[in-house]
Amino acid sequence: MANKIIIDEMLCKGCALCTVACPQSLITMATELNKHGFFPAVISAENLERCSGCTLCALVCPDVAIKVFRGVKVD
Amino acid sequence: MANKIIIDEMLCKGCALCTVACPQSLITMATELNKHGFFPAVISAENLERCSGCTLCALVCPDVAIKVFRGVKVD
Amino acid sequence: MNHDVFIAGFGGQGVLLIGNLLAYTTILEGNQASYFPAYGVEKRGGAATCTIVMSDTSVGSPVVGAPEAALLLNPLSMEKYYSKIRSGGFALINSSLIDDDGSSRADLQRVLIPANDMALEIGDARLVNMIILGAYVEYSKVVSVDSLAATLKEVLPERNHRFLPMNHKALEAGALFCRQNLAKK
Amino acid sequence: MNHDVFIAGFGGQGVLLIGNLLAYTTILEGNQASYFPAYGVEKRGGAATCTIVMSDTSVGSPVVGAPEAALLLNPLSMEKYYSKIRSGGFALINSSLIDDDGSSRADLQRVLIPANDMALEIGDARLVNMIILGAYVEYSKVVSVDSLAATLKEVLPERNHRFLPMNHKALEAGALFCRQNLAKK
Amino acid sequence: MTKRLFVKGNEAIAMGALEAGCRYYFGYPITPQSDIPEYISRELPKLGGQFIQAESEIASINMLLGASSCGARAMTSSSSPGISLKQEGISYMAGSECPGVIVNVCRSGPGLGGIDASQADYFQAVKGGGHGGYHIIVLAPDSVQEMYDLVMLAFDMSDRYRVPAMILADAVIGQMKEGLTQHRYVAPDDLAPKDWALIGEGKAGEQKVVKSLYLGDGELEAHNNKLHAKYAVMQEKEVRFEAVELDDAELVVTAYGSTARIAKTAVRLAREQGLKVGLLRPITLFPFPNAAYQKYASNGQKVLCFELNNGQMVDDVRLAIPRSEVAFYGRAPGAGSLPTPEEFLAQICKHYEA
Amino acid sequence: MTKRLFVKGNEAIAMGALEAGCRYYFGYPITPQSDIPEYISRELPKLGGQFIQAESEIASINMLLGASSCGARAMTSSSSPGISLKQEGISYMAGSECPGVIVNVCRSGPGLGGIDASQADYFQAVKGGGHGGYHIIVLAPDSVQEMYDLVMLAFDMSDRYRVPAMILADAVIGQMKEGLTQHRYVAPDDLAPKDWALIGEGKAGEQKVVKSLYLGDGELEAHNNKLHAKYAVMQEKEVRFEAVELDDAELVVTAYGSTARIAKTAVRLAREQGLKVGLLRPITLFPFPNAAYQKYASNGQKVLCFELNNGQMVDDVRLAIPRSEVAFYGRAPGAGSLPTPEEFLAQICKHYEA
Amino acid sequence: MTTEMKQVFSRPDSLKDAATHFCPGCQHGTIHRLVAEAMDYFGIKDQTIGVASVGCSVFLYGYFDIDVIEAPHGRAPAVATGAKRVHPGRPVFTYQGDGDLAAIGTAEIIHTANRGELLTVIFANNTTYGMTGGQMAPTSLPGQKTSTTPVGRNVATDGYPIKMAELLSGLDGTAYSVRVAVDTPKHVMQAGKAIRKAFQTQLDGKGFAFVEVLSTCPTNWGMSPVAANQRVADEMIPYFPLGVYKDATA
Amino acid sequence: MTTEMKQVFSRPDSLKDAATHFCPGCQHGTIHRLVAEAMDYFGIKDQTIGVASVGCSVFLYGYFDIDVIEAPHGRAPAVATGAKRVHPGRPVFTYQGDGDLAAIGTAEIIHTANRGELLTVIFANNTTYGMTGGQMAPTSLPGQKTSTTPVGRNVATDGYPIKMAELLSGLDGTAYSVRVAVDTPKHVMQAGKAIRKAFQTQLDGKGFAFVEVLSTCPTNWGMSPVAANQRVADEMIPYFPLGVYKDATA
Ligand SMILES: Cc1ncc(C[n+]2csc(CCOP(=O)(O)OP(=O)(O)O)c2C)c(N)n1
Ligand SMILES: Cc1ncc(C[n+]2csc(CCOP(=O)(O)OP(=O)(O)O)c2C)c(N)n1
Ligand code: SF4
Ligand code: SF4
Ligand code: SF4
Ligand code: SF4
Ligand code: SF4
Ligand code: SF4
Ligand SMILES: [Mg+2]
Ligand SMILES: [Mg+2]
Repeated sequence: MANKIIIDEMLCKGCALCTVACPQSLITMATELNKHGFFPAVISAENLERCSGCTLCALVCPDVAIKVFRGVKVD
Repeated sequence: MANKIIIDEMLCKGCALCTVACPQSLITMATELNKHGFFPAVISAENLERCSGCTLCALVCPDVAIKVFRGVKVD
Repeated sequence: MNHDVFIAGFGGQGVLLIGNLLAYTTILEGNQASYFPAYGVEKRGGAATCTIVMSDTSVGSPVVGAPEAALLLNPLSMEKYYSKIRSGGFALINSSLIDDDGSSRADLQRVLIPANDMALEIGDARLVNMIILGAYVEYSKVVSVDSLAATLKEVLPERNHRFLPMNHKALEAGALFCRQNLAKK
Repeated sequence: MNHDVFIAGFGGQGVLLIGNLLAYTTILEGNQASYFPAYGVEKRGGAATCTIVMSDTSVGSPVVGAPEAALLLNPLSMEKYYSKIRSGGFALINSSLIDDDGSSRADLQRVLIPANDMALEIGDARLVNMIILGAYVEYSKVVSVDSLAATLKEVLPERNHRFLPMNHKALEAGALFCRQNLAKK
Repeated sequence: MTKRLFVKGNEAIAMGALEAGCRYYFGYPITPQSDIPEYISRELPKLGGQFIQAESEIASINMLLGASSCGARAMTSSSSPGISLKQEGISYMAGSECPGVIVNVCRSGPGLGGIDASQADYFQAVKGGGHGGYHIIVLAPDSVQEMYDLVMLAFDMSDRYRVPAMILADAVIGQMKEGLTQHRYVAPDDLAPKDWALIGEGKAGEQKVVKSLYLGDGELEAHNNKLHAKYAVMQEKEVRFEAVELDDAELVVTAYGSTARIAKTAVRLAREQGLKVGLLRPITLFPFPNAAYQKYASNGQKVLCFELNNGQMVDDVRLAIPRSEVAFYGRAPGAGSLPTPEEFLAQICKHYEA
Repeated sequence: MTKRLFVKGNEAIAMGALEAGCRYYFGYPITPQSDIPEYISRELPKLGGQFIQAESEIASINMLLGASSCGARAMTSSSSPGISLKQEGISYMAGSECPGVIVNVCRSGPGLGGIDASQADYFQAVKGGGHGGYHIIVLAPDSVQEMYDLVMLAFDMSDRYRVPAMILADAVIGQMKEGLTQHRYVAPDDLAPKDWALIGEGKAGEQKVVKSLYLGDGELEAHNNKLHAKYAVMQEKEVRFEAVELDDAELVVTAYGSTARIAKTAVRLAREQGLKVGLLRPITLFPFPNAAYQKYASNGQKVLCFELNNGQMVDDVRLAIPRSEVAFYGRAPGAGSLPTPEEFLAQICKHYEA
Repeated sequence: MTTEMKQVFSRPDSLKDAATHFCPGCQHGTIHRLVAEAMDYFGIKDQTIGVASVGCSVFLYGYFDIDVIEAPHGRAPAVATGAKRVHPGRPVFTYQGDGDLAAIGTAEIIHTANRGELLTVIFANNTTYGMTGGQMAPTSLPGQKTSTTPVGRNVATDGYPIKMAELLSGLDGTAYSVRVAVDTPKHVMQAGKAIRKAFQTQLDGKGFAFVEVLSTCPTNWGMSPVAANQRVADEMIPYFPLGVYKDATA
Repeated sequence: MTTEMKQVFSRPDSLKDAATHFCPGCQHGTIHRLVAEAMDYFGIKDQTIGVASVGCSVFLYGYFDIDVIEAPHGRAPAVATGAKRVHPGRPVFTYQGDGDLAAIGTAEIIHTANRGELLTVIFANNTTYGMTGGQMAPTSLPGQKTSTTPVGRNVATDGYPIKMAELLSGLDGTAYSVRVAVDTPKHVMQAGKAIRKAFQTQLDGKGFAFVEVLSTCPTNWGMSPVAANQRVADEMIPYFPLGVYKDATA
């Protein structure tokens, strides 16, 4: 069941705290500046696959730039 | 050997704290107002005889109105 | 009607009390009055003075340079303030405590009143201030002894009403003494 | 001699540094100069602007309403300040980042300089500001490129002196570019 | 409540404030105004209000800022040194357009000085002792009755303009007792509801913010111009003064507060001597009664300004009537330095002849 | 030390103070003056002096009172809101005849306002923002060089008269950089030894007391009159101003500090247009250069006063020359509201024609 | 059988949908979020009054969707006292920095706590004056280099870092005093709980509630956000131990 | 063999030969004497700088034969700090009342102690504002009637009596913090020792020294001096326990 995070590039200031917080180190920093002149955090498609939705990254994000979703079974 | 205290009537404000402090209750309050309009503390001649010179009265006097003397043998 | 009086004594002589009583009574009689106390950093002991200004129109200055009348209750007040009294004015001197008979000024009406002795006669040393006040209103006629007594009744708490008669007596004694001694001259 | 120049870019482009360098060099050459930075509550990020006023007699106002010259390093500065330049004045536009060629104003001398590209050519993206400054002094002649380089040597700590040659190169590249492009017209 | 009472000026302020609906008081003891907190600590709880003896004058003024921001009628009082400490807070209130009443029962300074009456805080009150070039409403009672009446006016003006209001009294007016006729407070019907304030049980939709910080380009300038526009309106509509025998006066005496009381007797005495002398007594020190001076003292009259300081209000008088001859007589405040009617009369005669 | 430096106005103040022998500094951070404590915290220890970052502006001014009472040259600095908090302390220093230098690098208010340059604290500085009707010396530098020079003068004047001295600057003069020529401080030889102060290793016989409390009859009045007598002497001897092209000027522009700098360019531009315009720049705001205005602006000249506020110094100009026509043009301070030379020039032309 | 996405972490309602002016990695942002989550938790967003102090957190009104009063530097507790006395029914909190609360505001915080005012105080301790450019704060650590302690804080002349959570716990009016950090997810969760409890304490009328949150100032510390965050664990927590210093709410 | 008289109790040198303005039984007088005795003991009368606060003890210079600076209300510790930094070689003490030190002067005393300034602070705690006529002080006891707490101090709204000796002992800069009384000869002797030690602490450069002395205000308590003295034992000491709260001088 797929979990995921969405990083709002416009809110991200590139502090990298989330990269440290992620137990699986799934988050990395972009090499392109965003409109505000920051290198935002990004998560690759394959890393996203492995995201457990644990929210640890979001918890430490000072700019509330990360949304976390968890896949739940419904039948 | 005689000990004694001298109460400075001009400094005394008649608070009576010394009367309480004296272990032998040797000090009393005058019935005549002094120049400042207070009833000063006094010690009678006979009471003075019994003064031990313990300085307790002087210690509690807020107005430093009491001097204490002790008789010391010299030969 | 425009009157002003300066009252001075030492703390405990009830100077401020009669000042209040005089001013308030004046007001209750429908006139204007101001009461201005002198107060010190130490709100205790020492000298007590106040100025009362009374008028049937309106009170201007609550302070007066040369008072029309002065009630002097102790020697210190006599020393400090006697000279300040307006020429042609009135001085009430508590001769029980003040030796100076004020003869240095011929330009004043003077009454030497042995207030402390009179008070003891009436039966309470604390009545000195009432005797003085009675004497003053007899001189100034600004209010009557009876209305002073009435005010006293109003301001005194019930439990102290037993003192009223004595106070009334003191006011009248003061008034009487003043009448006689003013008459003399 | 009376000159003023307004420099604007975003933090990190070294705007304040060349402002300081220009003013200080002017002073070292025996003239007067004032340097006035705009600063915000947040002392960080965002836009960076400063005004330098130079004179051989005395500097009056350190602030200028319509600057004689403006060095615009990023698009935002172009938007905000291009219109403010004094008619007949001079605009240096960093065409590497700014698309607008400023043709909207015929009353100005304009030089479009691809400062970022030139900087990379010389070998360090951070040289943009030096290229711009070189171009400006070429235009204004207020100080020489060499004395700018000399000042730089004085203010830079020893350990950074290895960067001096590159900076000097950048200043000259800017000057050269400006000379050629002013000549064109 | 028509019976005449006999009370201290300080008590009259407290009574007037409570009658005007003041339900929050924050203060710190200081002579000669401590009767105010003492009276209010007795009476306000009975009315369900809150009395706080704060840890300092600074805390008091800031509690006032907080309470007023919530739409309540609130007051603080102090005397000169304490008022100096409130200057930052007053500036914040002015900048935040936060109403509120501040009482200064002046004592003599500078520094610790003494506890006698003084008028040496005039500049501080009317020019703005705090930073930023704001103004506050300043009312100067000269009797116990006015202490009662003007504190009500202060609340109304302060709420109307969202400008803090100060009662500028002194030890004479605060400590003296006179007759007082109480009367019910009636709110002026032009007072708008305080929809700018943090009222009620929560924000109804839009957010309420009380602040003085303006960082956007031009915002603070516009804000300041708005404040000064309000001052101009007050100058139009709110000026109050007392005119005593001015119509035929050749010498116009001017004074406020306690010195005005002394001057009144001096003027009466001068009239008794047949001198054409009158008194112009500003009741609002800010806004200042410029027009009144122009009316009564710019056609050849001489002006004589009395103050219990080394010369402050006299500047505003001179600015109001630059072409008139304005003389000044003052006493520096302090123990034993209260001027007398006789003293003022002598000055009147001197300048009348001259 | 003749080499020309290129420094911030704030740094120049710090350098000038240390050169003048200031060895004790007490301050609290606030924009736009924090460069001053930052510079001094670096340099003063090297000179064996003491730098204290106090817990507040109030603690700072009182540490200054303590240090100055001991005969030392000491300084504090802040900006508008912080200066408001110092008013009680300044009043105490004035009342205690305690010298000392206070720097106000003004920012815009009221309240928190903003951090841009402002001249809206003029009244507070020159009229006495604290209680008690005292005055302090107020010097208004208009360049980085003057920041350095005037702080030395401030120490000398303050010591000479035992009157606190304030440097009234603003964010423009404090934040701008210019050339600075340092020079050795030379103490004026008329400075008396501070035998009133708690100097040395103990009291030599008689007791030294620094206080502002005067309770005896007439004492405080006499003390206040003594203070005002000193102010009169300063008015005689210490006034400083700059006159730019005033001799033939028909329009006299007047401004101080940062607005004077802007006005200088405007006046130059006006002269280039052939207008007979000059500038009168007060350097001492207290004592105020009344005589200069009478000399240059009371014979038919028009006066135009520029300020970065809604009108304050203009009052003193009008009081100095009541019969002259004095116009005012000001901008309320705030972000993006700094006037430009072009703007002032337009006003000059307008009033020149009129 | 399908799986659907459920959002498990989202922006709290009480927080406006706006980017902050805080520097990258500044934990004022984290603390703001936790305060907003507490207001969401109790559903008091529309009742709550926030009192902003002067510091980098001065723009409270820009980020929280609540009524706000802006207090002079250090005086937020006094302003909040005035507001709370007028509206005893509305939750009131102050948000203050260490310069604001532990230096100029010392008298106000101590007496407000001592009066047991029903307030919640959020204290962001970042060991420096952030807004004014990194001067020494009362909480700066021994030896810490700041713009006014160029060679490091010298306790002999500059004094010792003040421990507010401990100091205030000594006052009878304080019902709850705690110190937390937001450097790790675990600490963030604990901090969230503490802030909730501090509001609960007020809502229950138990007394004055104080939460000291250790926070970073990467800009003025001259560190990367990650390094700054590490400093919290390595230097701050050892000097400012986390924990509950007083809990009289039971 | 004869006997001759030796004076065993006399007026200390450091005290001027003047009657005080204090009310009858006011223990400011006793405390003044003890401070004078301490200066005599160390022979520092000619070096010492006294900083007077605003309260009934404002006339320090009238009673002590030493140099004096008069500080604004509550600011004596800041004034003393300025003086001490200029004259590190001179003993400096402040003498402050409870309104002065524990209310308006809270920030100054706390930060002065926290800086470990080499000062001696004498704190006369008489649970009221004596000079201004008996208003509530931060130290007024629960239920105590004062002119601003007509029905008695209500801790719920007026807060709790502050215990300064305890509070200051929590600061690292404080070397010595003690509470004494002068209601009995024994306590007077102990108080004398404590004040001496507080000066010793300064002279030895050990740090900040604080002596809280429980004192009477018969006038504003509306009691006879003897009854007031009794209140110290019956009500004050139980709430403000005597003793040494910190001694880091060893
Ligand atoms: C009376 C006053 N003094 C000083 C200042 C300047 N000032 C603004 S914010 C601040 C302190 C900021 O530090 P802190 O409270 O720790 O908040 P932070 O920015 O670190 O979050 C100061 C001193 C002011 N605005 N008002
Ligand atoms: C700024 C300021 N606020 C208030 C006062 C008024 N005031 C004088 S003494 C005093 C307090 C006296 O109480 P305390 O400090 O306990 O000394 P005590 O008289 O009881 O010995 C106050 C509030 C003042 N002088 N200055
Ligand atoms: S939710 Fe957990 S696993 Fe997924 S990115 Fe964030 S921290 Fe890593
Ligand atoms: S923590 Fe937030 S702001 Fe920092 S990098 Fe990650 S997403 Fe961006
Ligand atoms: S010295 Fe001792 S015995 Fe003598 S009177 Fe005093 S207390 Fe009594
Ligand atoms: S204690 Fe002193 S002042 Fe009091 S009565 Fe005895 S002698 Fe007099
Ligand atoms: S300066 Fe420090 S506290 Fe302020 S926003 Fe930046 S990082 Fe945060
Ligand atoms: S009022 Fe109280 S404290 Fe002051 S002198 Fe009198 S008894 Fe002592
Ligand atoms: Mg901080
Ligand atoms: Mg006390």
